Amino acid sequence: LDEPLLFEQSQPGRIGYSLPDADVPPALPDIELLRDEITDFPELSEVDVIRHYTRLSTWNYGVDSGFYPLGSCTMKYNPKVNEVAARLPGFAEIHPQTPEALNQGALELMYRLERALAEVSGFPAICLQPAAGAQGELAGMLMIRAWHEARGNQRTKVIIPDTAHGTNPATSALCGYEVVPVTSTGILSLDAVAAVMSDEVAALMITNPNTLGLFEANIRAICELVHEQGGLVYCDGANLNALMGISRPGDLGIDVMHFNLHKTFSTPHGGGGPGAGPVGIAEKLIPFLPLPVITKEGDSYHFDYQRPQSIGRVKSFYGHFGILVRAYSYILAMGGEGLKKATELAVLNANYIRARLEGAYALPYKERSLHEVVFSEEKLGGGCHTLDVAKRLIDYGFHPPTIYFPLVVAGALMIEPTETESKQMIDDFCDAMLAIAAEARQDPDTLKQAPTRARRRRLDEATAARKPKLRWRSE
Amino acid sequence: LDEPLLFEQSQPGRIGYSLPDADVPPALPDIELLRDEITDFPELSEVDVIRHYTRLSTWNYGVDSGFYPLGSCTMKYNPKVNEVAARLPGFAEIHPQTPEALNQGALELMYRLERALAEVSGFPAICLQPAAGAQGELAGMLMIRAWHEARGNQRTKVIIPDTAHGTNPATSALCGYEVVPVTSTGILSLDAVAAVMSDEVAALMITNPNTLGLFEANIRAICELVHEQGGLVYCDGANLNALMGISRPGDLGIDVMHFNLHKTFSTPHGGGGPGAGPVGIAEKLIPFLPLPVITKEGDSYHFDYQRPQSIGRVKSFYGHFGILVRAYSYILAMGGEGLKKATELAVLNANYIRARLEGAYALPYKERSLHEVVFSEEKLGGGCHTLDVAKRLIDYGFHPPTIYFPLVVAGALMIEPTETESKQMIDDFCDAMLAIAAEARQDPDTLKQAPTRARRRRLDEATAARKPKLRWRSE
Amino acid sequence: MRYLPHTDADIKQMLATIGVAATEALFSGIPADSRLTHPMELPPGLAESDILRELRRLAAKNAQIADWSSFLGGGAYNHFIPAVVDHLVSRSEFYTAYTPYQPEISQGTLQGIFEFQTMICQLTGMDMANASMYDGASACAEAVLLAVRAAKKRSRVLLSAALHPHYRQTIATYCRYLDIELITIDTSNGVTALEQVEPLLDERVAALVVGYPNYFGCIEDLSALAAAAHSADARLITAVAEPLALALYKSPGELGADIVVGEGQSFGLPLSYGGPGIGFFAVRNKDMRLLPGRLVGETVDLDGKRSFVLTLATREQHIRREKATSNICSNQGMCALMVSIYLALHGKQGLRQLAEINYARSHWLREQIANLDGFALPFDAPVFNEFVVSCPEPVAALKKRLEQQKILAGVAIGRDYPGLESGLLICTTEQNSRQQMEQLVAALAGGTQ
Amino acid sequence: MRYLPHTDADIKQMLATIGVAATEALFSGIPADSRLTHPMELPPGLAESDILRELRRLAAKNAQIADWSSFLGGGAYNHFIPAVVDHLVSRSEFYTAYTPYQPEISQGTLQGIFEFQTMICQLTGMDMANASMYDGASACAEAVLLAVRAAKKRSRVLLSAALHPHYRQTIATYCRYLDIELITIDTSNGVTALEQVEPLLDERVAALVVGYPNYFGCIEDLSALAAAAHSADARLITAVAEPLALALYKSPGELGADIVVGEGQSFGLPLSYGGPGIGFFAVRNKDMRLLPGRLVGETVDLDGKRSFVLTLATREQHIRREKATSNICSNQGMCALMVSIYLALHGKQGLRQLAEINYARSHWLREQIANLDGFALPFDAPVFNEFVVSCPEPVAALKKRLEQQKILAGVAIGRDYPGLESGLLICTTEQNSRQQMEQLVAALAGGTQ
Repeated sequence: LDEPLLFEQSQPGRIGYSLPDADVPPALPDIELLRDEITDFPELSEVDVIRHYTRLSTWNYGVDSGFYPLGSCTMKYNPKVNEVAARLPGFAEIHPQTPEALNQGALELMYRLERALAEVSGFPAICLQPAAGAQGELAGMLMIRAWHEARGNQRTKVIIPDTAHGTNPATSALCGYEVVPVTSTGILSLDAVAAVMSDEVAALMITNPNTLGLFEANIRAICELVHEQGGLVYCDGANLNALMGISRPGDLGIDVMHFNLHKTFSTPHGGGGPGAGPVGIAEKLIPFLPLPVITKEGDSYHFDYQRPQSIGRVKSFYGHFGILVRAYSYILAMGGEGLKKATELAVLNANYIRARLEGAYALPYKERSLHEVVFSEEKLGGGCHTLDVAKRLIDYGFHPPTIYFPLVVAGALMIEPTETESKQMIDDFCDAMLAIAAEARQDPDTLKQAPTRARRRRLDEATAARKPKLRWRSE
Repeated sequence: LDEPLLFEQSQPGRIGYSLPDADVPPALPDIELLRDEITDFPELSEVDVIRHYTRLSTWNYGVDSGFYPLGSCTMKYNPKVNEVAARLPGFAEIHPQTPEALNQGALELMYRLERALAEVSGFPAICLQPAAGAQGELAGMLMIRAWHEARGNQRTKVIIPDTAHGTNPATSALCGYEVVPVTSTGILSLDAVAAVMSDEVAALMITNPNTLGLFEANIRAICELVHEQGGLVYCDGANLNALMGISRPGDLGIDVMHFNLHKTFSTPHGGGGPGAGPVGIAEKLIPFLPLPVITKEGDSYHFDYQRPQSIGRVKSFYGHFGILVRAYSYILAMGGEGLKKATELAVLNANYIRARLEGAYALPYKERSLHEVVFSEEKLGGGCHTLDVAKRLIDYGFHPPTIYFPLVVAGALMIEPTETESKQMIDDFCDAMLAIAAEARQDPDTLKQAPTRARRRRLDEATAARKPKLRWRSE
Repeated sequence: MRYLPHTDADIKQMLATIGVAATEALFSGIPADSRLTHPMELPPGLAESDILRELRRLAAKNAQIADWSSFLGGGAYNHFIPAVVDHLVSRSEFYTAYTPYQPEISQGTLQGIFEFQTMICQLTGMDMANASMYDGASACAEAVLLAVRAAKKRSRVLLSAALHPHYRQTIATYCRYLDIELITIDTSNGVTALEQVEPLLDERVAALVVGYPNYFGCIEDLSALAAAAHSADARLITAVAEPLALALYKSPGELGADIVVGEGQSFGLPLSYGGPGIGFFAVRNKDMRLLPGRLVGETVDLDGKRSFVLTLATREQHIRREKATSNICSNQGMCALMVSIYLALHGKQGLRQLAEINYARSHWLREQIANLDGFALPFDAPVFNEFVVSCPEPVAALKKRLEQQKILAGVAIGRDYPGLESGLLICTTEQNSRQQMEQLVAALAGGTQ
Repeated sequence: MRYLPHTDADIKQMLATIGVAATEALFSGIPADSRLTHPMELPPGLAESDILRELRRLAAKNAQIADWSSFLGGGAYNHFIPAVVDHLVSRSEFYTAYTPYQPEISQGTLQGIFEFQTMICQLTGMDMANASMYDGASACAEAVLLAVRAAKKRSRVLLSAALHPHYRQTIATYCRYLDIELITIDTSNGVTALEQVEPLLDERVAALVVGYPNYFGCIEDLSALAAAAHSADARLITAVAEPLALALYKSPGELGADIVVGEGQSFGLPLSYGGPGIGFFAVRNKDMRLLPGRLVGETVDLDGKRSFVLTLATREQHIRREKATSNICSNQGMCALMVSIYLALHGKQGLRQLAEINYARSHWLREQIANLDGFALPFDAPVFNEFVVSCPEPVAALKKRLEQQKILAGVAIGRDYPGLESGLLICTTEQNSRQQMEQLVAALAGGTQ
């Protein structure tokens, strides 16, 4: 049964709200400033709204529905106590324009979270403000550029490996940099970097472990090389879940890294957001931190705005505080040992999947991978492609992995199980993957027709893009 | 995809909890008192539990899923603010053994709720203690018997119409009474009551409006008759939703009535409970109220236990307080006018269904019904029965009505829409009912095979009862 | 009104279809003399924000337990409830459904209850359990009725004085007009006096009812009581008000109980001023058809898929009417779900560990208090997480004194137990930190100096 | 650990399948010199009850708004959030999902966003809107980038001084290294000085950015500003920090804005110390392919059923990399859902009525304060629910004085607006009762006596 749009269910005069009386004499702006009623805006009762969204929710697949091995997204379980924490009135109902002295608990929480992230990452300073990973990248790259500029150094280029997330080049462009691609064969070689490194290069952006799940084993040497030639190194921290308690980016010579709290620190992905993208930085970049910076003096906490070299603000107020609370709650639950254990089990799970599937699916990179494993469509029978495997997995009750990324692998299937999945769940998934590989050979049409057990069959995405219909309009 | 039982998913050593340290020296009872581990008790992680119950929830149909016209159950929308109210720490986290003086807010709420229920029902006194309607009946009938006994009057019988809920005779039996059935032709006639009334009869139990949705128009005369002969009148308040602001049972001569807060006052049905079944009583029964009674002295509230004629307690502590909070929240939202409006619209909805369906379905009682309407299976074609219609409604996305009750109607279909359903929803339902009536004639097998779009097809209920398997056991 | 979806246009059309001019006409079946002629005297409806403001005003006048050091038990226990419980039970497919009369679209509730029944059996050591009752007290009353019904001609029931007073009072109410004779058995050293039970056991006795732990927190010698009851063909009914004890102490089933009832509030239900809680009810196979309440059983659907369904309805009031095993026609569905979630989360190890923490803390505290001048332990029977101390100062005064320090010291048992006026029932759960316990000890000591 | 499901037996079997002896071996790809050689210095993991105790300790040190009379606005607004919003957004199929890459199992999120996009269009009077941005400030910065990109050779952007300071600062950060020249336009009578704008408008100007309402709570004359901007082929970007105003005042689209961005927090998001909020971003059809962020479009599936899908991805970073319209690769999905639920609940009438309450209360309060000795209204441009007053005593001292009475009197604007040191920005929503307002007036008056 389909669910009509809000607008299609609307009835003139139906209401879903209850409002207090104004309790003062009525007043209205001048008539020429007044708008007419909002055309076609919905009119619904409370129960209409409840049923609409309750039904829509059942059309969605989340981590709570089942296994969600979306590579590079670290879809781990989102603990429910974190949700309770973020909703405590002393966190959810505090106004950002309140004087600092009256919200010391919020400042203390952020300060403590910064210290915890610093310990996990090895960076001396952390900025919690960025709204998401991509904004963390922006803040980080702006700091890099500000550092260069402060030294009178007008570099113009950023080196980015071909395995990188698309945000890396996009962010570089936003900072006015030109992108120099570098080819990575599994991991980045020192030679490859040396070949493109020059005094025009402001920074190297690297993801570690990279999007193939491989640790960049040459990272120390690469950092040294870049530093020697006056550049800085940015690390995309999307894959930090593979390193907690094992290796700290800040110890390796990296100058800036963003965190994805919604990946590594279990805050919900929210159907696309909000996340939070704090940045960890090396000592030398501290003067350039976004405004404001949280400081501790004695037992009290403050926002410091007196930072003339700061790159400024990247958003209003102080970051996604509600998300920061959740991440802090997670760190409290896990402790240092728990975080390390999470990393170990995430890597164990990925390697177990690799071991179980590598006979049936082609594995383009043979190195020992960490938290995720990338297969290619190469060995698939019956003319089937990665897309077909993905859609068929839906019929088996699983969310598909990330597909066709990284770009360096043809028809990539990028599987990241995370540590919150049990062996039993992973076995069920591997069994399904093996069954699908067999189906591809024996009955490829089953794959090509998939999914058949979802609310929808495959969509006509081409028409959606060719004739975009981006909003509802009454006929 | 099926969901295994908790026990089938269990893995030795898996945990879903986190507990504080004991923080004191360990201690254990004597070894001979210690139990062994609980055989086959589940062992699961937090995410296992989340997924298990999340999935199970999607196998259920609730009011939030759609129309739920279960007759006699008043499945109205359960407002979400009530859920917030019941969870306020000042309500949810208060201990019943706390001195009264420290929980004055809880007592005040209960006192105010009593006054509101008194105003709605016309009874001077209310007892909030009973856990559900059936327990309210028990408390009410015990008070009736206690009243008779206090007058030295050992009556032995209770008159109950054949349209009554099964709880009425069952409760009478619990009070040591013998049941005298009386036939009701639509509504109860004075003559029918007169024919069985005697000085052996302690009480008449009546439901008003009755389970056919008809107002017992002779109620005043019947009450007078019963009173004249020394009996009392108990009213089953299950159908109070038809009367708010229109007619008050307490004004009609009725001596006792229970409320179902989960019906009339919007508290959730909870998949079967908890409800709450307060009792309203006439002045003369006040000495017999269950213990304790809430009293107000000046601005403070107390529990009065000094009531020698009380029938005693019917449960531990003071009633389903969490449910009482929800009901009070609902009354605050509706106000007097809103409650009356709810009644009017509930009756409008039922009569609208009646008007739309009475051509296609047989209507055994032609009188103007109030909040619900009862059809019979008589006119159904193709050898179809009420059960088939019910199951087919599932395929159309609706919860079936109450079926085969009241017993006086052959193959009854008892439809109670409540006031929280819109005309559009009811039209959709009526369209489905009409389509089903047509299907019964043209394609009866469609009905007999229904449901086909639910998680399960029809169940083998006979085997379930013949070879009861009431728990899981490991093999 | 936001809960009422009808627009004026809707109402007009609906009246037209019905063929009446106004909703007023729909009430024509109600005689004029039965009409309310004035508006109800209730305040006008409030905006949602105002509802919450008013309710917060009331809530603020209550002793929210987190603001206190609370050592209150006595039938309601302050255990921590993991966030998962409320998250899951807030899924409205569960709580806005009713009794699963239509199993094809109610498998969630049904499977949930089947699992609940199973876990209650596992905990109590019994053969089968129902889908739950209102609370421990009424479940206990229904157990008495079952025993009397089962025993036929026997109409005497022995109640331990140490059974929770509310349970005894509720039994008395339920039995008030049923020709059942209730005899109270005194206690000795905090437990049911076996020597009093034995002489009373004869062919008139249907059942003996004892708490486990009992109201004093003490663990009864169920084996001996069961042996005694069985020697007279009477049933032993065991009422468990603090079921966490069952994770540590031998189960009543193992020790010979015939019926095990109790209160499940400890397992994930908020205190909520005492309700809703949940009664559980477990029996031996022999009593299956005498069980009150709902039962869920396993079966298959037309395709042979495992399914669950309400079963054995022929015991119930909607079929049997006055011959039913009880007048109960619901269970505590939402509470049963919460209990199940709580138990599933804690599981085999967690429940045991939690019980051990409760035990260790309460025993540590008990010893500390016993060492205080003037305080004494009147009983030395084993206890779980609550215990009685006798106090050197009047209990009411002591409690008031400690309230000044934001301590709820315990439950005074004198009102229910003449002769034990100096008794204070103190409960310690995992929610009572060592610091709270030390504070209590210091505060108790403070009064004697 | 309860979030980690692996039993020892599982780990052993998995290692065996992989063919290594210990998990340690799985990290063999990490050189020794890159290893952390000591345990992280973090406290041990806490029990869930202890986590909540610690967080409640911190939360208790904050000024929870219900305990105060708060007149704070300035970009974050204290509106009541109906319980329905949190209930629905807590359905974990929504919040534990990610970006709907697999539309077949993500129609819930997708239809929700499509409806969000539509309601943003309706409110702003624009042609199309994206799936949301991080917040109003960054959305505004992205709007500037869009305008510059669209205008090609033009690199000058005029920013109204009355645009929210955080928005101006964020724009400055985003434009820092992009050869964009930002020119601030002064205000006159609380609104952008049109006479300053006009002479600057030439072929170097890509856009003019103004608030609506602006930071002073004033309603800009968008028609005139749009006409001026358009006369030089520049875009008018309108940033809306309090979108409830759009239910009362003419929409920016109607008045000629080319891009409308803003902050949606007012619509059902908790204040949460300023985040997460949600940026909205609406444009005319002509700018469709320049839009940053996610877009959901309608299409059909193989069976011809209406369906929704992420579309026009060729604008985005994962396809276009350094040529993308933005580096953003997510939206504020959960927040967009909350906004949609809030808007659907209030609907056409409710939103208007709510806006009228806000307007009436703030205007009543404004008049009361204006009548106080020493207080004055520096601007008489129309306002919505916040306004600036100039105070007779130093604002910092006044605020501190009122804090003693549990009043948060407003936002001091002097730090951001030299020359307006006596200015206090006071906001009044439906959450400020008449009693609170009277208390504020009395307290303000108290200082001048």
